[in-house]
Amino acid sequence: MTEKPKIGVYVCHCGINISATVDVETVADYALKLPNVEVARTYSYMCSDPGQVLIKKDIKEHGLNRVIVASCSPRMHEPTFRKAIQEAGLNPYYLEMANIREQCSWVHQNIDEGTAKSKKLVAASVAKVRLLEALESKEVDAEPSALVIGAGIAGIQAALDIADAGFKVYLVEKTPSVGGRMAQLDKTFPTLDCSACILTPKMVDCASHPNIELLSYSEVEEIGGYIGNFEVKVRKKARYVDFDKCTGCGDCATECRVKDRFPSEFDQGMGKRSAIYLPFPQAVPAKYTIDPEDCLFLSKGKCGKAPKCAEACRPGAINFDQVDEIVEFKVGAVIVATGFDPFDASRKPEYGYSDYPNVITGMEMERLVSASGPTGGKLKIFTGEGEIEPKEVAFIKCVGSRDESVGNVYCSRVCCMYVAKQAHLLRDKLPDANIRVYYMDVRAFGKGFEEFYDRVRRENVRYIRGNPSEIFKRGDKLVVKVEDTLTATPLEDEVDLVVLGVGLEPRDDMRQTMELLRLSQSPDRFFLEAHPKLRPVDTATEGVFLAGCCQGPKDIPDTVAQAKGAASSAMIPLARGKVMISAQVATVDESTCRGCGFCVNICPYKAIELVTVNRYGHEIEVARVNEALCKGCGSCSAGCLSDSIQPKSFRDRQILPQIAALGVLK
Amino acid sequence: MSENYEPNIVAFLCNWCSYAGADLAGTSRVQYPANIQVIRVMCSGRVNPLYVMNALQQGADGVLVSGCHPGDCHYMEGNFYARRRLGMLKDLMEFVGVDPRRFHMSWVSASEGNKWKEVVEKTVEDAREAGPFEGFRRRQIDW
Amino acid sequence: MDLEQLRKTAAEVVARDDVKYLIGWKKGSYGSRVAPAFVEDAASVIELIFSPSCTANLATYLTLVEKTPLPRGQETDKRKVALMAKGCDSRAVVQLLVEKGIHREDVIVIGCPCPGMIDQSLLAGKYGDTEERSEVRWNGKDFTLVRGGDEIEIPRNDVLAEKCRLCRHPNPVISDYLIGEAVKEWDPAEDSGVGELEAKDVDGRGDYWEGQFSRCVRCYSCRNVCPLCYCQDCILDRLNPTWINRAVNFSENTAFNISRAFHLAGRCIECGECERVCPANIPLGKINRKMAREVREKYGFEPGLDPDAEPFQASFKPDDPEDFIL
Amino acid sequence: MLLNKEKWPEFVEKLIGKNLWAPKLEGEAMRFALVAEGEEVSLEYGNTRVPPKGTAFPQTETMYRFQLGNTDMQEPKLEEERILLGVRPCDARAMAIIEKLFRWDYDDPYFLKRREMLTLVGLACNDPGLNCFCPSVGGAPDSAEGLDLLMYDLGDSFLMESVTTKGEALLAETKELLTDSDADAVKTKEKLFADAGAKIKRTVDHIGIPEGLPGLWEDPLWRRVSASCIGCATCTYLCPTCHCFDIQDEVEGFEARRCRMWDSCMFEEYTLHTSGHNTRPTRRERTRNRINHKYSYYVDKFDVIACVGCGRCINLCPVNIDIVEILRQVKEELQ
Repeated sequence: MTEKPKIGVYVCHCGINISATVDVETVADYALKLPNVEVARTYSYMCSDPGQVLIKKDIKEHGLNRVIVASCSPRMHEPTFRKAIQEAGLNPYYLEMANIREQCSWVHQNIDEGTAKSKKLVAASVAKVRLLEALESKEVDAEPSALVIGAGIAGIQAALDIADAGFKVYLVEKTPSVGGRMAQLDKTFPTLDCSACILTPKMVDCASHPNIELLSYSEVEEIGGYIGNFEVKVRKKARYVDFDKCTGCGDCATECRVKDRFPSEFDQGMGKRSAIYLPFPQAVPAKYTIDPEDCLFLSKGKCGKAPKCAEACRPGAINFDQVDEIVEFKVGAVIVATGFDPFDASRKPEYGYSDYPNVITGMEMERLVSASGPTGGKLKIFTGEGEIEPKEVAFIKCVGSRDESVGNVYCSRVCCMYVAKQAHLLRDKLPDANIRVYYMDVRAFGKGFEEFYDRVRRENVRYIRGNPSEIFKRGDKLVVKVEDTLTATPLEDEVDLVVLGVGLEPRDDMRQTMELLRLSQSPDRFFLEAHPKLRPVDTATEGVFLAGCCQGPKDIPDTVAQAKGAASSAMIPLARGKVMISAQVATVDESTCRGCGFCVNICPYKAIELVTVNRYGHEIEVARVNEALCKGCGSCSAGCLSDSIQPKSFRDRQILPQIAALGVLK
Repeated sequence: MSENYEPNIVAFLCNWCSYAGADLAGTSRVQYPANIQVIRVMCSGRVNPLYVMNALQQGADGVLVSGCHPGDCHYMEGNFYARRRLGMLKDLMEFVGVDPRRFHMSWVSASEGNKWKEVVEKTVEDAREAGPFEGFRRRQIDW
Repeated sequence: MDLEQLRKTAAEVVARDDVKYLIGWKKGSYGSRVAPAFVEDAASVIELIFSPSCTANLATYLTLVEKTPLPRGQETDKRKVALMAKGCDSRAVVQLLVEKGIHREDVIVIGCPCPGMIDQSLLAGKYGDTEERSEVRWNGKDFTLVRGGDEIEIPRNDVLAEKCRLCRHPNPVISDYLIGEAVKEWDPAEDSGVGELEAKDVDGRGDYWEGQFSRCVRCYSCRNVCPLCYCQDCILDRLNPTWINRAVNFSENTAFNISRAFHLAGRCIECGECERVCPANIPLGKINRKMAREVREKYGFEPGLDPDAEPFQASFKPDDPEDFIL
Repeated sequence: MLLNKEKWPEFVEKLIGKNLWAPKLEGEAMRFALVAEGEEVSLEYGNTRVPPKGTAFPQTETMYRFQLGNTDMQEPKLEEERILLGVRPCDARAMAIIEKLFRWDYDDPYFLKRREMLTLVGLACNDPGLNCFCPSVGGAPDSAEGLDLLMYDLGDSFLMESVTTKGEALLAETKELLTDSDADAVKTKEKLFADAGAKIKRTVDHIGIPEGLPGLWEDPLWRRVSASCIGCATCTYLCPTCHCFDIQDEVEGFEARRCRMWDSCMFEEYTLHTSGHNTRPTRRERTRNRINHKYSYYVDKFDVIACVGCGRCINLCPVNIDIVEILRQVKEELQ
């Protein structure tokens, strides 16, 4: 039996924020005449301590069981007043707020209009609050482990932090080795540390950490469940090499019949690898992998008389019969650290990247200047006619960034500095070369950035403001056509080498990850964080966090910082061992549900399933909500033809009277 | 039509974008007509299209539903469902003789306080032009 | 239509242990009326007919099964139901499969390719009606009315049901048995009923529908006969919340009809039953067909054709039309 | 008295000011509606689609209004007197039949007040409909029961016979348009309506049915005849003797009214209890009830069959459930 509603209405002056354009006394007098309203008061600041005390006192003295606060937006103070009435012994969900400030007093100047509208908003709240129900928040156990997707520097760092805190981590990497983009870099700006030197120890750590289960050459296939209880399915792709037997000696690759025939992904295609390969010498795990498309035996079914790698492998690790393996486990939190793709320079055809071998990208430059790169760090440039050591070098910045024509309006944040760094490295290697950088702006905002930029300029690297319009060939030179916009001089600059400072783009395969975890994209197409300021590592999916460039372009320190942030956020449910699930979830009236499954189809969280129940001896299917997964959006409800699924606190029977009050009352 | 007819508008706003956008309009002291009264729902996907019909039946002269821009939905897809459902409803209502100026739908993000004002002005103006709703209002029938 | 084949197939089907009964048509109680037949044994198949009078969509009986409480220990009857289905009826079956109203293994579809059905009220209006039984037959191009000793030739378009004039799927889209051969599809006529209304201005349409909906007596025959209105508890009957008051007046009737039409948008398979059964002659088909056309043209979706389709009302496309959004 | 058809428009004109309701063509069907102009009245009809019972027993009727949280009630003002012109004898008989119920254990003020204010002017049937069977259930194409005045269409003129004082008063008011009837007219009338009765082909033999029905409670015939029922209210809402109603509170904002409206025993929720138990859980029980109520319970209580043989339920049943056929089967089972 539900008790008769006894409503208290509290109209806030908010100083003069409300009372200047709303006659709050009139509103309170009006409210007192509405059905079931026992008390109606005004107060200068309802959210203040005395204001709250006023409400609590009335709850006790008048036996109120419903409270309406007519004040600011519920987005502002709903939690405050929920807490207040809870302290007075009421269920916190017996509260309704009438937004008479943001959506009334602040936007209307006429006091009659403001007062009339406030009355209606209060009446609508009365109509609804009478029918609200008490709700209880529930807690469920959380699995004390985490999944980290992507083992670049962000994933590695997040995994190490969580593992160090004592929780189990599943670190899943798509490629055969951890390390990601950072492993490809030569030096890092602005400090010029050797990228490999600072990264490799961490790579080794995450492979050897007792709390980390490294799943390299693996992909996440499916994630179900919810915060605290994600159910994960990972596909470990077949390496065709027995992981335990392989010693990483490399005899197989040396003997491979198609030795060094295939472009090395790690060297941006500038170096070559065999069909069986280790991506790079410091790869972790140091286990060889056969590329099934390149391998003669796997792709054609025949490799001479017998595959030579198998003959060469003394431990007998080669296993052509290996198949993909599915690993399943549960985790309490997920960190997405899937990184980025460098901008594909061929999408700016005017720069001739696809046409001229001496137009290269910044990533290629990284491999070229690296001592472990395809040229051993020597700057040998193939011009089409022959190999030269460039004398005239041009860098072009903002290629694929801040460029609406390719759909990327954002700044990639790292290009200014990596171009400066590469100019500096080039200057070291080619003391006599003429180096210039074409730029739109130089954004040297980070710690030590401006100083580094100054230093590079002092090293006789010329910065010319202009955005080249075209690159073409003239004789054995490349011509960069550009206007120096500071002097308004058109230039046709003849160079030997053009380095395109390509920006960062969301990964090609990010849609897969989005669908796995039901993440959203921001307008720049990177993953959307829950709040740009206050929840930058959270996502709208609870228990899923973002780290690194998958959320937006970042340099290494920012990436590491965000990874550590994500790790610490992810550890909250793991450390608590419990997660709170929302009370405002959908609920099904099984007696009217017709089991059509519309809601199952609609729910973006897979929170609803059809279950078979026994209705007086008949087996029927009805929908059932997993309250832990439900976010209470209510899309299911609006799509339910029999009105059987309803979000608590936003039920049709609570909203329809609100509509009536707003429509009918004058 | 009465000289001083003021249309009565009921609006359904999603909590995350449009309601926040309307709040922002308030914080920015943007001024707009007082004819509009908002019912907050968590997502535009929550808006049962029959609410629109119900609001007209119960005395509204115009109805507005507003949600996040496509792709921005806090619940990922709710606004897509809302768009399909309410698009259908609009066609249906128009076919049975409800002036299309009485129902609008908009995308207003949390940062679009000014767009909210424009949307309100357009909704109120259209409802004003359409005049008091005399279709199937409940009040007119033998109460 | 080969009645021999129909009855032979029916006898075979109902004789099966796993079949509860077959739903088909039999002669009605007067004139050229037909009535639904529930055939439980092979002996009764003799009453089955398939004629131009079989306008009704029997698929509605698939979901009209009443599940009263069973005594403890008693098992539910899980046997299959066989159904005679024309093109439109079979679309209802498909849509029910999509919506899990029925399961494929629970129904046997006896497909009846349909050359077009008559509208009984047109027939009675133009050719009179009798208390004694008569029969309408297909005669190739047109119809023949056999009444008393007379055979009256009736031009097809004189009495062809509107839904059949507009039909795009006369052949069953799903079937386990097909009786006779598929019929040749005809070009659907232009939907002048909808077109004329669209040509009016919005107030003109409002006046038109006010005239129609005012007459509604809320007998709910349109809802009950609809194969896709199969909710256990219709929201229009609901009191908490009350979507629609029980009062019968223009306001509530309009709300009822809008709700009904909206719930059928993207689901209606245009069998025309709602309009056929309406005792107030409200042209409900116009609304349903209008919505069906919008769904087809704007959203590229046609219900009741693919059992694996996602339900229209429970799905979306990122590029759904949004020209109406401010 | 005789009314020459040339004077018919004048006759109608005279009544128009008196809240005159008559059959009007609405869409494809006839329905009783307020007459504003004489030409709207049409007597070219078998029967109206919806019976005129609603004039005394409206489909929706406000009992009183109130405010939420307040015990004050306001009752609506009663409607004014009205004349119903062109009522078919079966429908008039039905009014008399249901009046028995509304006068039964207590006088229902709503029905009786409205009924009192009605003047029913009947029109005897020259040309009964296909599924009419009034003579089988105690009526006739020219039955005067329940009417205040009965008109017989004799071709060029109407023969007007008053039945009650209300009818007499009406004749008195229009006497300048009328002429005295003669023996010829009466003869023509008798001949015409004997012929009309003979046109009726459908019959029900109800002898033994009221007493016999209870014995057929569990008879398989009920499942058979109800199998195709879709559970709509066409048969009951369009029935001139069905008189069930439901009472509802309708709330809008904070205002409310208590009202009663037609209900139908063919609806599932008609006998649904709050507990979830339903005493008539399937269409079998509901169909059985409909027949029993008309042909047994009502006879038991009021000594009259609550069916006037108007044929509406047969004509309009979406699935050809035919009460004549059901009663034939009942009879068969009884023998």
